[in-house]
Parts: sequence; C-alpha cells; structure tokens
Amino acid sequence: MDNNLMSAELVSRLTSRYFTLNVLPDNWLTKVQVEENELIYLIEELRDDPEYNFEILLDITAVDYQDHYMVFYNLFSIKNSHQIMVKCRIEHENPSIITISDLYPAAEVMECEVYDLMGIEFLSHPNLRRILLPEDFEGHPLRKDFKV
Amino acid sequence: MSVSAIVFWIIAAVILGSAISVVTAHNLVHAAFFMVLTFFGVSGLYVLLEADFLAVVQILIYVGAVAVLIVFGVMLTQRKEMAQTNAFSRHKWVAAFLVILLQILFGYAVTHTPWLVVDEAAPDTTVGLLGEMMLTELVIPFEAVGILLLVAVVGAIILTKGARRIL
Amino acid sequence: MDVLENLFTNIALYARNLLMEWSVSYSVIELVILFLAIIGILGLIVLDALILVWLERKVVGFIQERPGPNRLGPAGFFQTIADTLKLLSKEDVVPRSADRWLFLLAAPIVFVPAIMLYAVIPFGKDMVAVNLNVGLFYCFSIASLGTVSFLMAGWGSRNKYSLLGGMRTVAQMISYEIPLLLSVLGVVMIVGSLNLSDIVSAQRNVWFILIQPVAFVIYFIAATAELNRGPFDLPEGEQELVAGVYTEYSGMRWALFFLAEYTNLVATAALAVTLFFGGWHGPWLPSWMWFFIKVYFLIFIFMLVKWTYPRIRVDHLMHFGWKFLIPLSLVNLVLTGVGIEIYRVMGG
Amino acid sequence: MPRTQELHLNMGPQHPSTHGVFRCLLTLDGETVTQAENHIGYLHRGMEKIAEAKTYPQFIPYTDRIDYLCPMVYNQGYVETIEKIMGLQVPERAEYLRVIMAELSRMASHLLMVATMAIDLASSTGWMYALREREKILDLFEMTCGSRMSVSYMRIGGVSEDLPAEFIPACREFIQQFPAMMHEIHDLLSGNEIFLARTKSIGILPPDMAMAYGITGPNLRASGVSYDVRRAQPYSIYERFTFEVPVRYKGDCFDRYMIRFDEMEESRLIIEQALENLPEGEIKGKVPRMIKIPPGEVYHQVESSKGALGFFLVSDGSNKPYRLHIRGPSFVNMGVFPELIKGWKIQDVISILASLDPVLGEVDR
Repeated sequence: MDNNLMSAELVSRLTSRYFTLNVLPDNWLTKVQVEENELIYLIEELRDDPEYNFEILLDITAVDYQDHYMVFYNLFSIKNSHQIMVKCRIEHENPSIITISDLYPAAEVMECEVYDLMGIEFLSHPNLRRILLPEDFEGHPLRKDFKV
Repeated sequence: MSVSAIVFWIIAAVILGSAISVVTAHNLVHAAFFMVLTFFGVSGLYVLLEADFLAVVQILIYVGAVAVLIVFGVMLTQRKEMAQTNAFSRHKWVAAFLVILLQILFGYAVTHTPWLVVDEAAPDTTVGLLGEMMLTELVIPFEAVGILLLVAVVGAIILTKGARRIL
Repeated sequence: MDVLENLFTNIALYARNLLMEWSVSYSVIELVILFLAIIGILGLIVLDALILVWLERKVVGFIQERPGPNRLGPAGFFQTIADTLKLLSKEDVVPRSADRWLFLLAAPIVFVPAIMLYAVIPFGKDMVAVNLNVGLFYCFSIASLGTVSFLMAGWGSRNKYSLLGGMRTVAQMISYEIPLLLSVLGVVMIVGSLNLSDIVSAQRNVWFILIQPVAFVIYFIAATAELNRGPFDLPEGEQELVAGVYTEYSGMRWALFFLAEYTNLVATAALAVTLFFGGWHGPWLPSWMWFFIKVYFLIFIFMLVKWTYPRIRVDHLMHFGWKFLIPLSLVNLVLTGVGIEIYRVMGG
Repeated sequence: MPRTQELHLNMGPQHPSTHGVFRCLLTLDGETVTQAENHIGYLHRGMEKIAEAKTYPQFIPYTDRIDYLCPMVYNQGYVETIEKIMGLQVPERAEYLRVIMAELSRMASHLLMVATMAIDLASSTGWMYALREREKILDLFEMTCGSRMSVSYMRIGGVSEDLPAEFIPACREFIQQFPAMMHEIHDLLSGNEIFLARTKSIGILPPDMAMAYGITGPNLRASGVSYDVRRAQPYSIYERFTFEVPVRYKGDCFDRYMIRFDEMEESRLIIEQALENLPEGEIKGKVPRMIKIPPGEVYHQVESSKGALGFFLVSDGSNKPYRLHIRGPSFVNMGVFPELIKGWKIQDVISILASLDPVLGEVDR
C-alpha cells in the first residue's frame, strides 16, 4: 500500500471540506490538525466514509505545551493499512474538549486516562473518573507544573 | 434406670430444647439449623425403637430438605443483619393459647388410648417387608403419594420459572 | 498367613476373653469392643489422611513432571507431619462479622458424618464395627449430613464467596445424591439386601462391576461430585470463589475440612470397593489387605481424574446430573430388573 | 413473585484469578453477571512521568517492567521509536537478534496465557506443562543477557550482548521439540470435553464490537479481523520473513485460546528463518555518546503479544523525552471486559478474563 498516495488523496479531500484543517508534514503517517469545533465531524467522517474506513481508534493522548494542550487522536484503517493522527489544540485554562466515546467506545477508557493524568475534561463523557489514580488524588501528574 | 432410658431422656431433652429454640431463635438461619438438630434427635428416637430404616430415612429426607429450606431462607431474606428475621408475630398470645389447647388434647389422647402392647421382637430386616407391603397392600396410598409429590415438583418449577414462561 | 488374616479379629477376641476373665457384664464388654473398634477406625483415618495427603502430592508431581515433596524423610514422606504441626501452631482466626457459633462448629461437625460412615464398612472378613441391616442406606443418609456443615461454614463466615460456595455445595450434593442412590439400587436388587456384609459375600464368585458396569460409572461420577473433588470441586472453586466455603478458615480448623475430605474420600472408595469390587475378597493375601489395596487403587484413579480435568461449570454440572445421569441410572435400574426376571425365568 | 436479591461481588484486587491486582465490581443475579465495572490502577507506577525525568537510554529498563511477560517486544518498541526519530541505522545482525528475541518473548507470553487459561479453569496440570516450556525460553534469555524476565536486552542502535556459543544449538533444539510439546497440551487440554464446554461459544466478541473497542492483537484476530502490525505497518525486518497472520472467526474464548497456538507456530517459523539467515557482524551501530533528539514527535507501533503497542514520543531537543506516551494494548483490551461478561456466569467471567490475557503491569503502567 503506498501510504503517500493514499495520504495525498485523503488530505486533499479533507482540506476541501474542513476549512480549519491543517496538514502537518510527517515522514511516517498522515498528520492533520483541526480546530476543536470541527473535530467530532472530522472523526465521524473518518470513521464512516467507506473509502477512509478508520475502524480502529488506536490511541488518545495529550501533551502539555505549557501555554496550551494538544490532544492527539490516532486512528487506523485496517482495510487500507493506513494510520492518521489528528491533533487538536486546546486552551491552557480549564482545558476541555468534546468526547468521542459515542463514536468509538474504546475512547471511554482512553479519555478517562487523559483526564486522570493530564486533567483535560471530556465534555458529555458517560463516566469520566479517575481511572488509574486514587479518587482523592490531587493534581494531574503529567502536567508540566505538577511537582513530583 | 436402664441405659436405654437414660439415652431416651437425653435425646428427649435435645429434641425439646432444640424445638423450642426453633421458635425462639431470632435468626432465621439459626432456627433452621436448630430444626436440623430436632430432626436428628427424632431419628435417635427411632434408633432406640429399633426402627433403623425409619431412622435412616428421617436423616436422609429431613436433613436434606432442611438444607434446601435454609438456602431459600437465606436467598429470600438476605440482608445485612439477620438478627430479627424470625421475630414473633403480633398474635403470639393467641397462638400460645391454641398450642396449650392442642397439648391438652394430645395429652388426653395419649393417656386414654388403649395402647396395644406387642411382645414379639421387631423384625430383623424391615426393608424387605416394607417394600413388599408398599407394592401389595399399600399400593394405592403409595401411588397417591407419588402423584402428590409429582404435582408438588411441577408446581415448584412453575413457581420458580414463572408460569407465563412455561405455558 | 492365618495370623495375618485374623490379626484384628484375634485382637478383638483376646480383649473379649480378657474382659470375660475379669467377669465384666456382657453389655459392657460389647461397649468396650465397640469403643476399641472406634479407636481403631480413628487411628486408621488419621493414618490414611497422612498417607493420602502425601500420596496426592506425589501423584500430582508425577502427573506434572515434578518431584513433589522430597525434603523431609524418605521421598518427603514426613512432609504431611510437618504441615500438620504448622497448621496446629497457626492462629485460629474468626472474622469479626462471622456468625461465631456456626463458624466455629462447622469444622468439627463436618468431621462427624465422615467418621460415622466407617462404622458399617466391612474392612475384612468379620471386620465390621456395626453390622447394620440397612448399612448401605445408612451410608448415604449420613453422607447427606455433610451438606449441613458446609452450609454452616458458608453462611457462618459472612463472606460472599463463602456463601456462594455454600449454596453451590447444597445444590450440587442434593442433585448428585439422586443418581448416587439410583446407581447402587441395581446392586441392591441383585443381592436383595442393604447389609454391606451380605453384598460382599454375594460377590464371592463375580464382582458386581462386571454385572453393573454402568452403575459403577454413575457411582464414580456422582461420588466425585458428592466428595466435591475435581472436576466437580465447585464449592471450593479456587479460581472463581477464592476458596469457597473455606475462604475464612485458617489453621487447624481449615485442616479439619481437609481431613474430612480425605476421610470421605476413603469412605467413598471403600464403599465402591464393597459394592462393585468384591469387597475384601481376593486370593493369597489377607482379606483386609486386599480391601485396602483395592481402596487405594480407586483413590489413585480419583486423583488421576482430579489432576487431569479442568473444573466443570455450574450449570453444566446441573444439566449433566439431572438430564443425563438420572435418566441413565433409571434406565440401568429398569434393565437390571428385566435382567433379574429373565435370569429367574431361565431357571437360575 | 419472589425474586432473589442481587449480590454485589468485588472480584479482586486480591483474588486468585485476576492476573494481578485487578478489581471488577460484579453485580450478580444468582451467579449471572448483570453489571460490571472495572477498577484498575493498583499497579500504577507512573511510567510516563518517570520517562520525563530519565535520559533516553535510562528508560530502557523501565520498559521491561511494563509488560513483564513480554519484555523483549517492549524493549524493541522503545528503542525503535528513538531510532526512528533519530534516523539511526541498526546493524543487520542486531536486527535479526531483535527479531529472534522478540518472537521468543511472544512465545513465552502466549505460553503463559495458555498456562493461566488452564489454571483458571482449574487444570493445574496444563499450567505446569505450559510453564515448563516457558522456562526453556527464559533459560535462553538468561543465557543471552543474564536475566530471565526483566531483560533490558536492547540498546538504542543495537543490542547489548552478542549470542553466546551455546545459544543457537539450544534454541534450535527448543524450536524442534516445540511442536511435540504443543501436541501434548492439545492432548491434555484443548480436546477435553469440559474445557471445550467452558470455552466454546463463551464470551463471543463480534468483529464490529472488537474494532469499536479498539481491541488489537490476538484477541482481534480471533474475531476474524486480520490486523497484525508486523504485516500492516512492517517494522524492523519483518517483511523479509514469510509468515501467516492467523485468523479465527468465532471470537469466543476457545478461538482466543487457539489463536495463541497458531501464533506460536508462526513465531517458531520466523525464528527458524532468522536462525537460518543470521548474518555475522556488528551488534551495535554508531550511536552518539549523549543521545539528544531534535525537537519533533513520532508515533511508532510494534506488535506485542497482547496487541498493537504504540510509543508516542515528543522531544524538545534535550536528552530527556518531553513526553512519552505508551499505548498499552492490555489497557485498551480491558475496556471491553465489562461489556463482554454481561449475562455470563461467574465461572465464565474467569474464562473470559483469562482468554483476553491482560497483564496488569501494562494495564496500569
């Protein structure tokens, strides 16, 4: 499977529909950045469009860049053997983002983990709780300002 | 006093004591276990009477049945505190009165019945005789009991499964 | 040869004569002899348990290609004694929320029916403590008493795992009692007696396993279930229920349960030998030796089964008992009756 | 109509068959599960936070301890992530050694899964047989790097030790007697009536549900979806070997159990090929003494024995990771567990958990 061709086609189709979509250079996989308000539509399309077919949500994670957070979604299409990484930037004050757990049930535990360790709230998540740390734990350890 | 008389009084005391405990124990499960003890004592009485078959049947059937009873008791009433699951009802004085009446009746019957005293020893093997009797002389009552039990089993199944799901 | 054969009966005779000389009354002599028999049986039980625990570990080791206990004594034979000492010195923990009396009483009570079973089993020629007319029936009714103590332990521990284990025990033991009873009825029909000594002497020429093979298989399966041994060890169910009814028990009280399990194992095997393997009949060796050889062989099979099979699931267990074993044993019963009738008509 | 009360049962964290410290709160109706909720985190060691305080090579030993049953693959995944972003070239021989070790590790992990499946169904003999074989693999590891479980064998740019002389004959012998031993376990366990009754058609995971819950690895392949990172996004030198990606279609406990055997067979073939073609040469490439990574980010996936193992590395140009995220396949796989066990009996819960084969070190990280 030629990743680059697939990638180019996919990217050109996506950029025509989502005007906040930003394609980032990467040697290994397709990487795009999108604004928060278009995120859920983009992921829904990636999942449902029969030509993209990103059946599997591999991973959700987040990085604290001190002035903002970046949330990463990794999707994989088994049919096309293709991986896409969707980035979404959110503010540093009261970070929150919409949940995608109704699109991918797998997101439920992943979002819990990000919430637990990074403190990003996922709006309308069915059961957002501290999954790894004790319930009464204070702070979110993966934030850069967390004092070990 | 002969040995068998001593044994009889001990067994009688156990039966009476545990029977009273069945009623007075506040805990339903304790009451059920006391019931096991009562039945066990009764089988001891049968042994004294040399009715070994009856004694064994008493243990096999009653103890097994009570075990099931306890299981249902626990399952249906399970709660944090089992302390007050076997409480007295409001009508305990009425019940006590009726029980005393019944006891007087029993006492009267026992003392006034012309008991037939048989000299001959108990038969050596009771099982064979019992079996023969059940299939000849007592065949109709035997079958009737069989049908009754079958009905009870079917009824129990319907109760637990819910009638609508079966019919 | 004869000395060995009559070893135990001679001891009883000697004791009897001794007491006669001291002019003790007849009924007291009987009591003393019974007492001696009980002491002998208790000694046997403890010895058996010591050997069996060791044997079981060695058998497991053999199956799983490892040595098993091998440090203490020859081939680790004294390991069990060391374990017993350890268990005896352990603290007897009672959970705070447990139903104290039921919890404490369950362990000794589980042991009582296990011992009572031995009273009627003929260990050898003229070696039976109580020659009861309804011996076989007595065995099963006493065995059913075990349910109560398991229930006491399960409920008294006030632990959910224990409770589930106790419930399972009751369901399992009551269900499997029926095929167990029905399977031995074939033997009873042939002999025409419930007396175990009669059943043994009826097998002088041919063992009943040859006449009643199906009954033996049913007996073996149902007995495994009654014993709560693998693959039917659901009440213990280590993987699901931690240790089932035994979860809260520790030290010697826990050991008592295991002692009872092994005692029951020997009793069940002994009963199987009595019913299907000709009891103490056998050439050359003393009768009681034959009896124990057969019993230990059966126990070995029980162990092989336990350590080879995975555990059965609870609903499969019920299905198997009610929908397969019971109908099968009923069919066996009918066929046995027909067979006996044919035998009679043919002029046997 | 009398109804029995529902019973809440905490399965774990101290429970014989939760494979570590995992707690599942079950709501039971009789013995049937009506509700379930996972509670994890008892083994949380903050691996991702630790990584931020360690230099790149210093973190290698930590990767062993995430999935302690399959440490070589974790080593491989981590060092390859760094090699990928630095553009390092790894010597041929080191690549082959990595593949051999990773596949041995995968076999060891699958053998442990078979063993725990056996013991969870109360067949301790099956457990002993499978563990006996796993011991042989651990012996091979010990021979190579001196450690049996926490191997820390791989280095950035290569591996730490070359093979000792006795390794190749020992490994060949192991590979040769392996099918016979598989046969032994099949004889004992896989054909057993009780075993079949407890695993066939139990805990069926349909492919749609498996994909929606992000299941990867053997668990996904047992549901009929052919996805193996070694095939889909080939890393290291996997495209040089001929091997199948085994797939089974029913998605029940039995298929999840059997697919491990299929995979072990494939691993065996890969090792055989690798031993055949093992080149001579260096085992460690040219690596700067101080490893500093230019700012950037990389996502690298390898196929661990539990599923797709992802490392996401963000670097800020220093000698420590700015952020290292690890996608533990067991963590994601466990997400489906409460859904999967609904309606099954307690005993099935045990077989389903065993068939999913989570390792709690990885679930909690």
